[in-house]
Amino acid sequence: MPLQLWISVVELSCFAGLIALGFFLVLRGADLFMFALGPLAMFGAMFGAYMVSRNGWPVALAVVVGVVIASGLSVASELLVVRPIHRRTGGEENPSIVAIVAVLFLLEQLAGTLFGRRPLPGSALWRDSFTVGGAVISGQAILLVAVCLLAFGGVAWWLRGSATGRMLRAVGDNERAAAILGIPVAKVRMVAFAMAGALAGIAGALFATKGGVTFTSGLQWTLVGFLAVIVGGLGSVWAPLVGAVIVALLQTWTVYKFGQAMEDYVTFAVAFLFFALRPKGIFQTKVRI
Amino acid sequence: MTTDGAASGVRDTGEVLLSCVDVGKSYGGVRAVRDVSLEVRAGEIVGLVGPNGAGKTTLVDVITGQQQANTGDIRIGAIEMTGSPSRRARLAGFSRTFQHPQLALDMTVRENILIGGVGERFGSPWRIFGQAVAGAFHPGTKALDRRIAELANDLGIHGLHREVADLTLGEQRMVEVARALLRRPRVLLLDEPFAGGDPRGVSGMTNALSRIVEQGCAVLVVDHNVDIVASLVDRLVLMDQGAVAFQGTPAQALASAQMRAVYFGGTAG
Amino acid sequence: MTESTKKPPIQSEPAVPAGRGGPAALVLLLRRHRWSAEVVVTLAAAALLVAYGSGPSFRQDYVVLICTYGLLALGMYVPYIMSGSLSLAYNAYLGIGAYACALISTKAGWSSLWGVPIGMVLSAAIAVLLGLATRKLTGFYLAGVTLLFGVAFQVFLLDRVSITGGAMGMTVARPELFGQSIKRYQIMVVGVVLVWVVGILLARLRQSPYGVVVRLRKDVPQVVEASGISAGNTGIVSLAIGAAIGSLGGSLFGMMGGVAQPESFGLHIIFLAIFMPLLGGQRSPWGAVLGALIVVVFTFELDLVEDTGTLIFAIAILLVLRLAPEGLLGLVGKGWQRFCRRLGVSGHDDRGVR
Amino acid sequence: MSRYPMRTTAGWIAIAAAAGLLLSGCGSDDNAGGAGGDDIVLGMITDTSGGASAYAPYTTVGIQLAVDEINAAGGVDGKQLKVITENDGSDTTQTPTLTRRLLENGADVILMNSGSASAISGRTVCVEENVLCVAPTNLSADIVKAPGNENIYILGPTSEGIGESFAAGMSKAGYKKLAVIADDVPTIQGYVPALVGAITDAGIKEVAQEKIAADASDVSAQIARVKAAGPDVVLVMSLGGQTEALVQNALHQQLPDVQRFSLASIGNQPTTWDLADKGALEGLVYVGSIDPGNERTTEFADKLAKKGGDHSELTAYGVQGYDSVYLVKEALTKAGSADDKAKLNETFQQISGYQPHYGQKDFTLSYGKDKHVGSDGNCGLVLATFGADNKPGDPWPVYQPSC
Repeated sequence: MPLQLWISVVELSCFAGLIALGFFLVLRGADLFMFALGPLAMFGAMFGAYMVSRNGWPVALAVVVGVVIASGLSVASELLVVRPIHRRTGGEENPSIVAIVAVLFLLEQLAGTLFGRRPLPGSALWRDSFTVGGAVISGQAILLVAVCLLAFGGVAWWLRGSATGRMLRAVGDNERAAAILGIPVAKVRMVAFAMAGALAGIAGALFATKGGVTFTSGLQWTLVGFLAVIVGGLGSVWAPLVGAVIVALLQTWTVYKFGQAMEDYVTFAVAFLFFALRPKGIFQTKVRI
Repeated sequence: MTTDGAASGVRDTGEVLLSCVDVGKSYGGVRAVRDVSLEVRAGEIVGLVGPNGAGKTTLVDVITGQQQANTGDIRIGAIEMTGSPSRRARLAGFSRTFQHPQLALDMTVRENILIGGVGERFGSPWRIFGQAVAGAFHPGTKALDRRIAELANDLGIHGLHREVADLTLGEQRMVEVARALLRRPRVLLLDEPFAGGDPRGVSGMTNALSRIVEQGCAVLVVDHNVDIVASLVDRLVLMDQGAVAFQGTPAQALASAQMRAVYFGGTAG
Repeated sequence: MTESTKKPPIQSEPAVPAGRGGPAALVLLLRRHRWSAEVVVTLAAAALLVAYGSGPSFRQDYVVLICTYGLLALGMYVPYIMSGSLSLAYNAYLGIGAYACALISTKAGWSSLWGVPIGMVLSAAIAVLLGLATRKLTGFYLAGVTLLFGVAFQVFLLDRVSITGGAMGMTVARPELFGQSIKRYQIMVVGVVLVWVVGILLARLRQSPYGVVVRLRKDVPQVVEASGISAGNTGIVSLAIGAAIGSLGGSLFGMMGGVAQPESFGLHIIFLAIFMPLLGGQRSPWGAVLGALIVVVFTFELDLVEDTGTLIFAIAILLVLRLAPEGLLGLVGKGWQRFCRRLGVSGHDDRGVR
Repeated sequence: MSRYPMRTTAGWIAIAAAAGLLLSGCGSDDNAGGAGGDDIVLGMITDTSGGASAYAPYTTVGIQLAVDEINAAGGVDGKQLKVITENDGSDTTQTPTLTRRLLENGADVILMNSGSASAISGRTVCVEENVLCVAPTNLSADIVKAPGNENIYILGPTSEGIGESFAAGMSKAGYKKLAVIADDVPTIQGYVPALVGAITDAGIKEVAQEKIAADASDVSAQIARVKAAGPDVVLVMSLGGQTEALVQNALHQQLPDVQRFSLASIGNQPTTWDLADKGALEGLVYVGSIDPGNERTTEFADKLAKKGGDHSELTAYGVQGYDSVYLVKEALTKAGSADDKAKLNETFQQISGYQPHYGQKDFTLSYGKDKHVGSDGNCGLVLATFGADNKPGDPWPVYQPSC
């Protein structure tokens, strides 16, 4: 593969990795697949793009506010939708999925109504680009990689080193047991949602400069992150990133080798194979009791 | 409380319907069940007692096929059950209730009982499909409904069309018993049938049990409360730390040193 | 309040309370003949729908769209509402139904009606294969992988031009029966009848042993297993039934529109499929049909301010999930119970089976 | 029956309520149907939220301009024109229903101002109701392909015409190996075979054909494939916007020496120009329908500018919307009234030699029983180039389509 494609792989890996890290946190902290993270990333990015292009906000301000909004919406959906329904149904899975899908759908439609249904261009924080060996690397890509590594390192440190981080793992493993042990389950869940939302917001804002953002981008982004988690597993904080790299590599290579249409077939085939053969991903969690 | 297993001598002639021989189950290094052997004969009620953590639940799971034993041999009647999934146990004539009643709360009493009697109609994917097609045109539950009504009457269950959510815990346990009895099992396992029940529920359960055994069913009652069980069963099996600590009539058991050791600690006297 | 006063065991059916003859007697009568009442009332509703569709010709499309979405929602009813398997590949099943009719009429030259059974069998077969491969998955993972399948299916429609006609789709020939081509109005009537028949059959299915087993599978799968029934196989059969019903809806839609296009079978179909039964109410298949009716009204009538129809729909979904989890029929049911209580009779049927 | 209890206590009540709702809907619909009997009603399917919303508003402005003009001049036979609209969001499941609803609300003529797929989905209605339908901006010849084309017309030139013009131009410039990059939107994918077919028929070899997901954020893999195929000319087909910019930027970067062609969408969308990197569009040839030398076009542009407001920039979409109304007016005048829909369809087929406000000077539109594409030749097209400032500039000196 040409060097330019490797750069694309790195960018896509970091983006998918950040979304997947969000999934990882909510899965660990609340045992839920927060499918709405993609649309949250979209919402933050669309907000930023809209403010920059229509209202002339400085890019940095738009990005920061976008991230805050994504995080806030994530917490709001936990407080107003997911948790009440989770509680009412005694933690049954299907109602929670439907609630999250409803949030996903609402975010899409809300963004479409507020920011328009046409693609908006993302604005770069770092506009320079560099040519290395015939390939072009944008400053934004470097920023994305840096933020990605920082986020993974930070979350790994936080999970191991802080009290809340350790509680997060306990809650996801067994919410009832954690509650009995006196862990503030509601607070821990909220922290997980807030962090996941913020990660999604950052990912969306940084990645939107590549190809713009539409109100329907969110679902695609969710699926990319979902796949990364499926392939990587939940055994380690870094597992989603490994999964993301594999998925990005495979998708880019497939398009390079066979063209666009194959991408979705291969994507489905990978998910299918992993589910059939290795449903817990490459890095599996230890047995939970 | 003293109870003499008066009828036990007569019932010993019944054929062995449930037998466990040297059953063992361990998780990693922990041996939850160690070489347990027990048998229950037709027309006999056996109590399986022991404190929490004695291995009762694991043994029950192994017998019902929800977990697989590492060693030993389990038979229902003459049929070897070791390693079979739980639905095969049912087809061999084994029924059970659950420690925490497993009922769909938003469905009616009748519906929750009904499933106990239809297992053999759903034997293969094709038969399941056939049931779906048939069910859309004709309910085909006339005979079952009659039997459910009889059972409900016997067990004192009222209001078959109430939602299970509206029942007391005692009533819910009765619904589970009705479900387990609907297809006249050969072996019935009651998992903590008295936990959380009111006194009326206990007497109802006791009456129901005596009727069931009269019909030649083998019953295994699992409970940690020795007092209630002892008044009811022909034989007691006491488990402690995964192994059988004592077997005998309730009177023997209550008088035994093992029972005291297990329940009141080694130092108690 | 003690346990016993809160939940009195209801002993026997009270006679009509003295002095409240009229309405209470009517309630009792209705309750005793609930099944007949259901048949009569739904039949009347179907007749109304046909009457509505007999007006200006756009209403025929309108009614057929209600029927298409109605069948889609009914397709979700058995596997999802009753059995608890959240499989999302319903855009594929709908598409298979429509494309089967298109292919059989354009490539084989047969009447497009043949596409109906072929689509149903094909959809059911795919549902079984997907179900077998994902039988160990539940919840989020099943939802995710079936969603990916839905995406791949849409790409297939766009990409395999030689089979599917690509982006512009394929025409579906006007269906013919005994050499007579079937008119739009007739298709509409057939559509309404189909929804009614499927609705009635599912209402019966729900009460049958199969329905009981499937519904118990959702909450207490171990009981299903302990009763000698394979919970996994039961679930897969329900997926196949649902897929076949969805495909039927797709065929109806394709024959009415005369064309099968990829854009009609996008991911928005999946959202509709999940939400329609919840919106209407889960206790009855008619809830799914009601949900479909609401969706069509939302998309066509509720563009109050430009393009807000779907947004209002999305908000409505969240409100229903949050405030009225039993759906609209559930709300009506609650009102009914209150009405019955005021009359002094229980709204539930408490009689034991005699 | 009592053995068969339905727990859905109130199911049927709700159904009855819903039915009642429907019935009441009946009543209100009848009232809403009262479009004034004295007006001639143009029913327009448009798209303000879906894929075609990028260009449909421009067409709408053109249509409205023509309607206002005609009404100000006394209308058609003393009757005023009136436009009623329905938005299908490019959702083809809705198009037929909405088209019928327009008819129900009194539309005498249908204007299909949405995606090509919508026009195809809606055309069965045109035939069944025997009503005149015109799709002003759609290019796909599939829309008017027999059978089932009796009542629908497009202006053209079609995608085949564009293909022929490209083919002639590329041949003249001496290109041999063509690479095609198209986004996966149905409308665009529908154009691909017609366009590419015309070019390959001219003896130019297609060495690569790549698809781009409409919401793609990365096209490097496709560009790498194109590069590996070694084309000397690249044709980009998209609805414009971010996808087009992404591809043009990458091509400019990776294959700077290869000549690029593109569709009208990029020429008509100023927002896309800003998305492209500085100078990335320079030298790009696109097929447009605007010839700065056509007096009718400049006349139209002036009127549009005078009217002002959103979407009043000069685009081919606006002109085509404008012309479609005048075409309909001509048919109406000939038919004498809008009452006889079948006759209106016939008189539309008698239109001959209409001089539209787009294309080159000699370009005309004519229709007939078997001629549902108006263009009399390809001089409705203009090949133009982009300048270094990322803005459309001079006509392409190498070749211009002729009639």
